[in-house]
Amino acid sequence: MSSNSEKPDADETPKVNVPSTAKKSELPMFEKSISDKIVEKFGDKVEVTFVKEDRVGIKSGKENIHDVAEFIRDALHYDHVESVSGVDYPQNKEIEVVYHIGSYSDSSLARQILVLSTSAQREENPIPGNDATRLPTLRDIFYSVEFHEREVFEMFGVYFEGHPDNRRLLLPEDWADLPPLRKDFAIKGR
Amino acid sequence: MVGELAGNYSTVVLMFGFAIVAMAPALIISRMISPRKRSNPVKFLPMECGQVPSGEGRTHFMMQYYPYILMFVVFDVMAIFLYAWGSSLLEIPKIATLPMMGFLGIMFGAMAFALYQSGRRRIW
Amino acid sequence: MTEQLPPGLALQKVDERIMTLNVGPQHPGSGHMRIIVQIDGDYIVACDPDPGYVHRGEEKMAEYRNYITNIPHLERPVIHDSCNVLYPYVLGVEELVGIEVPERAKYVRVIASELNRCIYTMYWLAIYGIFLGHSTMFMWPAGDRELLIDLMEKMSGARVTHAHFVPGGVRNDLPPNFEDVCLRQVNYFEKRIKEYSAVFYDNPILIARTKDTGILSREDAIRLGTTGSVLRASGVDYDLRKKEPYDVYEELDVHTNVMKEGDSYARSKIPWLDMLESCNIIRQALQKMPKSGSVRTKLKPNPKGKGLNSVYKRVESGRGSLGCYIVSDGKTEPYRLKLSVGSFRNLIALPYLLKGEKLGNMPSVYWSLNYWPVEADR
Amino acid sequence: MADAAFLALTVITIGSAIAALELRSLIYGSIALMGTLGGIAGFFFLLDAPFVALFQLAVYVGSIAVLILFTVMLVKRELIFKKIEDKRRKFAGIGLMLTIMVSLGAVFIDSGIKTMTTDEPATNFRDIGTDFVTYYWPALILMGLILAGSVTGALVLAKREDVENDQRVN
Amino acid sequence: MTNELIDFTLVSVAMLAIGIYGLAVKRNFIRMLFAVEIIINAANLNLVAFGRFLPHSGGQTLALFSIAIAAAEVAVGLSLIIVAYRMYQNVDIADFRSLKG
Amino acid sequence: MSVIAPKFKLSEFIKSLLDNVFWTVLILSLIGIPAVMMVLFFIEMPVINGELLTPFLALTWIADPSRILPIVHAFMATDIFRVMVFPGFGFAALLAAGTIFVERKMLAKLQLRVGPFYCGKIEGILQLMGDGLKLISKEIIIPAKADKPIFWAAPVLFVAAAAAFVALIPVAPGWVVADVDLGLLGVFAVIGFFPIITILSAWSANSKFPFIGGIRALFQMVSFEIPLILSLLGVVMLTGSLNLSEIAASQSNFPWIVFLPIGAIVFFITMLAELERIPFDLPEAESEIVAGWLTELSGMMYGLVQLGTYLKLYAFAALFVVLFLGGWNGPMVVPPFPAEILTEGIVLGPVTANIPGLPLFTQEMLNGTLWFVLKTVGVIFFILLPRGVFPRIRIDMLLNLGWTKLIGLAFVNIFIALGLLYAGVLGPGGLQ
Amino acid sequence: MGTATGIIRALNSGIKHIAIKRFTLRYPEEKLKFVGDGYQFDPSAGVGIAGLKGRHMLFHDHCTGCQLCSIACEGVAEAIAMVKVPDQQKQNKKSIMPQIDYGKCVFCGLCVDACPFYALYMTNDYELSSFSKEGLIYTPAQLQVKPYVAQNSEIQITSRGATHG
Repeated sequence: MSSNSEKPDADETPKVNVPSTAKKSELPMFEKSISDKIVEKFGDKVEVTFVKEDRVGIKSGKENIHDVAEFIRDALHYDHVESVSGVDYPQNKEIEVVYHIGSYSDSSLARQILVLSTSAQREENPIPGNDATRLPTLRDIFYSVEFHEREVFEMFGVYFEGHPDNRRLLLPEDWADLPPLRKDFAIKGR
Repeated sequence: MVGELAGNYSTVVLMFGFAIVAMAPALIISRMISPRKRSNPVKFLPMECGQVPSGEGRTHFMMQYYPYILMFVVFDVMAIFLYAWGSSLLEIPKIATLPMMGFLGIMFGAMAFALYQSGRRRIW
Repeated sequence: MTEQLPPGLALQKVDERIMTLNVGPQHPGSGHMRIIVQIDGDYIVACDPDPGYVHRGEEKMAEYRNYITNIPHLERPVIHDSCNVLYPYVLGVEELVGIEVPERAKYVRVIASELNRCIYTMYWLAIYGIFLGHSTMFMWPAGDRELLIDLMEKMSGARVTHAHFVPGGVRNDLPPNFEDVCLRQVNYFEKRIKEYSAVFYDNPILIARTKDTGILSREDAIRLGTTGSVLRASGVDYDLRKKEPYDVYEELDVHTNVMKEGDSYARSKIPWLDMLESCNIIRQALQKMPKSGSVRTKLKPNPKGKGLNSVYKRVESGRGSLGCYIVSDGKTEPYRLKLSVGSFRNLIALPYLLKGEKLGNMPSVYWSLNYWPVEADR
Repeated sequence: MADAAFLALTVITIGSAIAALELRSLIYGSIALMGTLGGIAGFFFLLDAPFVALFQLAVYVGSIAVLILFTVMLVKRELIFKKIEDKRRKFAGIGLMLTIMVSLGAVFIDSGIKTMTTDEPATNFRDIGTDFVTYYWPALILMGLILAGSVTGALVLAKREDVENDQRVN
Repeated sequence: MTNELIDFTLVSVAMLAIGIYGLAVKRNFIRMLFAVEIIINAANLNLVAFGRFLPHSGGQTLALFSIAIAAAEVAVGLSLIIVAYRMYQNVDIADFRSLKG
Repeated sequence: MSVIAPKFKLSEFIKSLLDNVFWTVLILSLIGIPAVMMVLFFIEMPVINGELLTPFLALTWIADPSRILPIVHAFMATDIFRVMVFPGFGFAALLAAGTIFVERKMLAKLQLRVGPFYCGKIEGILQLMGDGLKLISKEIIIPAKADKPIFWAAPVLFVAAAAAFVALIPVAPGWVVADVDLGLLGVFAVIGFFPIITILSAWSANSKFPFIGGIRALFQMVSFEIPLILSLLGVVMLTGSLNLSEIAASQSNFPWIVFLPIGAIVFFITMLAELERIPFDLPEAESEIVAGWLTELSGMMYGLVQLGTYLKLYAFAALFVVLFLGGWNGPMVVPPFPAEILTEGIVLGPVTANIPGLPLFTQEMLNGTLWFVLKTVGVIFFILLPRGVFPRIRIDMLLNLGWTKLIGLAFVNIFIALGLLYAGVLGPGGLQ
Repeated sequence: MGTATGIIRALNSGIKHIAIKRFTLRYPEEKLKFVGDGYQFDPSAGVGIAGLKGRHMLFHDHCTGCQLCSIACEGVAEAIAMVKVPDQQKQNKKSIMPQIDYGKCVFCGLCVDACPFYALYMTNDYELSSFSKEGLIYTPAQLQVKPYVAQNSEIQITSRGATHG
């Protein structure tokens, strides 16, 4: 039922897309320069996952994440973290923590989001706060991660070393189950 | 005859007493006809926004504005002293206003100091 | 202001002068959250926000539903801003699935989004009024909001939970004669909210009460990562509609309202100015909108994302930047979905602002943060 | 009627004076003290001195009692209900009280004021105001100085001195 | 009964005795303040009673002054209680021995 | 109607009414009349005008206004009537109830909504009665650790103190419960009780929010008492009297608000604060402290406090009228009673109707009451209006306002009055 | 002075609003008028037709029992169950039709979008309250009935303010 009506849309797409394609050809230059600066500084320690329009993805090991974040703040003028998300990869035995870093003070970076990701070791039977699922906190670099890291801690069990207030935020105080956003925490009935 | 003026004021007391006599039955009737279910002890806890009450309900408290009460005690006296003067103002000579102005001047000084002190919130 | 901030609530020594008050969750001045406030006399010594009373795991639920059936669920956190809360998700899915949106649908989305922003802000304003003891300011916005709810109902068929945006456009075309009705009601709405200034925004008592309370400086606003009206009230000119225009915002003339003071009066005035600006945007969009054309690109019944891919889209909602981070692993369900909401990002400023503030300022500072507990809990 | 009022007031005043000193709770003691003060105001009414009576009500009951009540509430709850006294001291005090009551009472009953009555009209309250600013004006100025000194002294006394240590907990 | 000075005087004597009893026995600072108030009131009662029976307005005037001074005294006294309570966390007069200024 | 009583039949309804009447009459005549007779046998009846008052005589008097009127007049002259009905409790409670209704409807109109609508068919006029019934039938919950005697007594004492305040208000010439020389000072003595009752009620609940609210109420009432007292001194200086009736009567030419507008404004503001009305309703600031000192009060206890609050509102508005707006003074608008109606009754064709009720009140009294009520309602309107347009202010702003601005203005008012008096504009030999 | 003018302006605005028409819709007596007959969907064009998303209406002669609506509802509310119906329709071989539990339905309308046979629409009827949970479950026979609605009140913008009449 869908094959017929997709055609007019396919005709429309180039017309709508003209401005954005024009941008696409020039803008990744800017993002490329950002990623180049990081690669230049850290070399093999970081890995550029993607460079898209307005988005630059950087992956770093947990040893260097602190230095990378400091470099991002001081040299690249990113100044706040919009979101800290954990992503659980049970096959790889790791939990990826993704920081979306933006900038208010530098107007040329207003559209940019730097996606800084790192990963922590995943344990099958997590004891939140007392197992190897640990990462260094970025709170002393970006103050705005405070509540976000608390949320990641309770939802994934990633303990942030150096975070001064590693308590639960959203979940009840007597939550005794698995951290709920891990993949092995199954919703009842599904 | 001593005590004759008191009769006028007795009606105020009468009104006070009448209100008590008329209003106390409202509470008693309400207590009689309203349901009284003692099923849940949580019902009789003080209001604490849905949490189990923590700590004492009556702590010693709210010291920042304590100077205002101290000031009230003193300046209430002043204000009613002024009434003793103001109500007889039509009968006394004009020159007799001067002592009252002196009194007021002293009290203004005290009030200025007290307001300055009570305005310094950090020390209370 | 750059000294070390208190880490949450870490009272080393509890004096016996200090009283702990639980403000919320069953409190007329807290919403669905608890603020543990410690007061010394009339001054707040420390404050610890405790959200999570309405946490329902939207992010977890989203991992079990496909890209279409997620739509009615994801708008639940902010039902009166439901178009805006769906917006980044829909944009993200469009990028993941790779479809384009017709021009007319983009305009319809912008109109719906602006109407919804006004609806949300009116609700927010009503609660702000009642928090300050101004019952008229509760009733007027709650009533005038009805004008826009009526428009949204004509447009989408539901009064609050519209479920109107879908990947590829919007669900249905505008009803006939909608443009005229919309223009008339929006004009009247603008006239009405201008009248609020007499009893509310220019009211000397309100100004005396909220000026110079809870001041958030420009540096702190940036450092704490606040967003939306809180950020703009502190003097940072940052509006995603202007800075990172999505859909057709770059063709419209959007003015960003910025105030320098950063106190709770400025934080409460910015949303009101934004509503006036929204009226302008709606009028422009109604004028520039193509009069006919498709509003929805047809999509396969169960769209799939392309491979292991992630996308982060953000829009300017009623409470500030609202980002949606979608990780797809090529299935019909998102592998991970994260909403980065303005409320949650602004909450971090609350302990910072309330420390040393008077207890009487607590509701005004709290609600001026444009905080919606349900959205923050998700 | 006036006699009945006198008897009732006597009972209220003396009873609540005893209660003010003897009740276990300080709050109830303050309430009883208010009863005493009100009873004295009632005596003033009976003595045709309504100005003094209302002054007593407005100042004593309206403000001094409030201040006392407030201060009592500032004190810890255990202390409000705490009773610190000595049995022997108490009996000695009761003996002292009875001695004073009996001896002074006997002196007064024996003295000439026993038969003192009057039928003259009561003093008009306006005379008091006139007295204040004419005959007693130095006393009025002195009164002002006393009040000013007391409010100053009370404020200086009551303010906290441990501000730096206590106010900023963090 | 009310037309006789002696009755008011006797009430005043009784209150004076109660006040002295309170001062002698009680060791609670606030209670002692109560006792002082009772004594002051006894004096006021006498002032007004004598002013009424020897018809003279001076009795009432002096009673007004007396009440005003009592107000001043209470303000200072309660401040003292506050200070003492802050220092010793108690209102027992026996604990105030080391109050040397 | 069909939902409420699905099987309604008019004939059955009438029949049931007739049944009730029949049984009532039967039981009364069989039991009531012998009982009354037995009681009358033992009771000595009074002798009035030389006649022994028998039940039969009493019945005939009801039909004869010329004989019943003196008794009604005599009853109306007693203190009991004044306390219970006219200038006292009943009148004030009626006005207070009217105030509650007007407040709700006016606020609703201002806020573009309907207000009470369904209860009582006509614009929800019976809503107050419904609320009262609801409150009286609700459970009274007392917190477990509360200080019960004080907790129970506080609402009743609150109403009683408000009633004592009402007792001092003159309504019409000669119509006042307590006509005392020092009425104004009595007012100050009475309003000194409210903070005590409030703080005791708040303390006794043993809960945090009432305690904070009670202390706020204490600070607020106590701080605004001094500007209140000082702002009225100007009127007292000009009239030389503390008697409220005399003050009201002294304004036959000009109300004092003409000469002392600053005092009137200060008094109005302090009045709002003493009444805990918006913008000064800090003791009940619901967004900070749940309902202030009313938090733990439930059911009829809350109802009594509300009654006391509105009685207090009426009393303060009436005090404003008496002191600044001329009390009962106003042009004579009530027509004089035609003498022939009093003596001969109204002749309507063949029927002659006697109206015995008319001469109960004099023309002056009715006129005075009319003006008094009109002015009071006007003042109440302005007391209620700020609730619709102002937010609540903060406690430190409130204390600052009271202790600096209002006291300063009150002293300005005193010096204006002094200047007017010594310049000879007012006072003996002046305008008034 | 600004304070005084501000206060007077606020009071003036308050008094002025006493004369403005009230906005309230007196609900049981007056009911809002909606656009069209309710939310419908045109599968060939792929877009919906604007209207209120109220109670559903099922056309028995179009329904084929394909369960697409039920599948669409699974991720949302699980309100639709397919039940057997007694009447035999030519196009409906299995004789199953949707039965909707309005205790669960969120009125999102995704089921209408899913129906490719013009069989399921939504109507303007939104007054579905019932005393029992069973009363909220609408069988295919009940869904077939076109509801009677009397909705005629509209927002009127007059010189004395907006009102619902």
